Amino acid sequence: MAQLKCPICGGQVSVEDDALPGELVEHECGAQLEVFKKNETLSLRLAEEVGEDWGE
Amino acid sequence: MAQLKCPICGGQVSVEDDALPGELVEHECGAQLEVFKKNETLSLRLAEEVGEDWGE
Amino acid sequence: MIVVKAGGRVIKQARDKVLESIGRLGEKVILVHGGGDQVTEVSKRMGVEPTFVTSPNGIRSRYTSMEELEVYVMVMGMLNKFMTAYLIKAGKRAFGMTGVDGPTLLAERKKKIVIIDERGKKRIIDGGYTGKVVQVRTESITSILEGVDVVVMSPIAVDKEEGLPLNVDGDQAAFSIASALKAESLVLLTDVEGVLMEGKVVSHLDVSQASELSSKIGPGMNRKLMMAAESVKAGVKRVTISSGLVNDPVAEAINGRGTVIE
Amino acid sequence: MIVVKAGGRVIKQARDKVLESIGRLGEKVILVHGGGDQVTEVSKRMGVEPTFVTSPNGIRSRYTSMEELEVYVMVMGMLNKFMTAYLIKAGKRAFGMTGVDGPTLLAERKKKIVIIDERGKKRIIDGGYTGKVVQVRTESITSILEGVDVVVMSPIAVDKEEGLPLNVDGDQAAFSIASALKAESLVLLTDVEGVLMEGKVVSHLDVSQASELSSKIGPGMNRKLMMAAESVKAGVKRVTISSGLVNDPVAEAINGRGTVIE
Ligand SMILES: [Zn+2]
Ligand SMILES: [Zn+2]
Repeated sequence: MAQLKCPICGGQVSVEDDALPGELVEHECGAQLEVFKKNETLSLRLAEEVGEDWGE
Repeated sequence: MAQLKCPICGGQVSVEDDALPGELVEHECGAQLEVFKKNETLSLRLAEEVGEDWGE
Repeated sequence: MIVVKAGGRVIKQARDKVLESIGRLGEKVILVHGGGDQVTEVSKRMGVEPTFVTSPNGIRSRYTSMEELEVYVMVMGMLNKFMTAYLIKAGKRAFGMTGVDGPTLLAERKKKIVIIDERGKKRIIDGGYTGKVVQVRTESITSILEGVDVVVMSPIAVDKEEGLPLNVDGDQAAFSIASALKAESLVLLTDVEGVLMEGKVVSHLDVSQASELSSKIGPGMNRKLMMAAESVKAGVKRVTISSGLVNDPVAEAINGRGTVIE
Repeated sequence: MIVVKAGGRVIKQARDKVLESIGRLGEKVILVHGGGDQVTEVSKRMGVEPTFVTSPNGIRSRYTSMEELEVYVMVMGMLNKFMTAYLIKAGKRAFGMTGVDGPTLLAERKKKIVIIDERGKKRIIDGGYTGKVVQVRTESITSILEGVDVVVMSPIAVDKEEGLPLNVDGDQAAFSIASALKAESLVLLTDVEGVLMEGKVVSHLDVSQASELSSKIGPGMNRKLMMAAESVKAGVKRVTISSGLVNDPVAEAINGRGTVIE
């Protein structure tokens, strides 16, 4: 488990070592976070709002 | 060898049994003949004039 | 002016019949064609595997990767040019195009979607290259139709922001073009005889009957009915859903075969 | 109005540069594109083997089977739509088409050819699906260009009698379109700097010099020179053969880079 910092509240977030870019993690502060890779290391950022309508 | 009839002079033309449709045979009468298949049997007809320019 | 939509299965089983039927018409025609099965065949031959994704609430659906988009554009273009050439042989002035050209069909795609991946994790991925038509610009079609008899249209739209072609649903393309042009008639040629209720073809529906019925029947046909109702509201005089596998299918449809929504 | 021809190798190595260069022009442009290498790649992936035939006097040449024609039309259409979409993103009103559409490029193919087959026998076979442009009908291009900035043209013509698309040489398509429209300028973007003599680019040739030189230089370039001379005689003001791999290649060509025939 990698210990990362929540970009919103600054608290600690546990993320699996083999997490993939785009993976979503909900932090206890309520923030919806997205895993991304920066210089080959995992990082977290606030997830973009993505609609979930699967119309069509 | 199949013995076929020249459609021009009526003379005999020898054609190999495994001749393919489109194969060209020049008969001694001067006719340029083309092998074709009619009801699964080989036949001969006068070959169409086909240009041989390979331009381009 | 008539808009005819011929689905991929109709094109596969009865292409020449449809084209000859169009060749006999005196009016100007826009023929929107499908070709999904043909796209799948070529994808297989090229070793492009179909991709499926699962939404957070468990809905599994087809995903159009960039590679599949390329195959889609290739196959649609091929079907288009062979049909256009066939119509030209039949004596028609025919012109093949797509919604990219002009541009004519502007579409948007979902840039990002949330899926549940193979490991059960929620993940944001690229949204695939399927688009929804958001605008029809009729200038190019209109000016081309002044000089030709038939426009053959492939269901490909353009994403203006990204500068990419997008795969759009053939029915949606046909309905939006017919609506934008307020066509007299939109004929949908399918591999069934029309809208079926208790095994019989419903011969006539008004707009509200079509909307109502759309919630009660199977997928595929329900969307056609919904879009048919909307197009009639948007100014299309008459929508006919009819078989593309019979002789002279367009004339049959115009003469009332199948289901008429008006 | 400028006709630009960009060969397949230029499209492959520097597509975006060429498109951005066209995007910067104020004039109307007809862009004729190649794509031979891309056709070969897709053929390989689909398991379509290239066919070669030998003429009675021993000349071996490439043969376009129906299967290869289909791949050719598919790949050209794909390149066309992606380029058209890219130009639209760049703010141009762009329209992609082929010579089938309208119809615009009428071609003839050799219906039958005589070959020496594997068994050494002279045989008549179907002539393959490569065509020679015999007529250009400019109406469609002209009317489309009234409403758009760029027409992207794939080198596909139609055989009216047979109702089939045909593979035509991109250079020939560009030269015949430029001649029919009496274009001010025809720019041929290739992967070399121009016509080379003793390792140096020849900067200027008149019509008779171009014809003369065409018999003295390598294949590919000799045909370009011959056609260039003919187009200038037919009313094209200036033909430029220049590199498509540099920055802003169309502006460079217009400003005199490469070889100018006029
Ligand atoms: Zn937090
Ligand atoms: Zn004889």
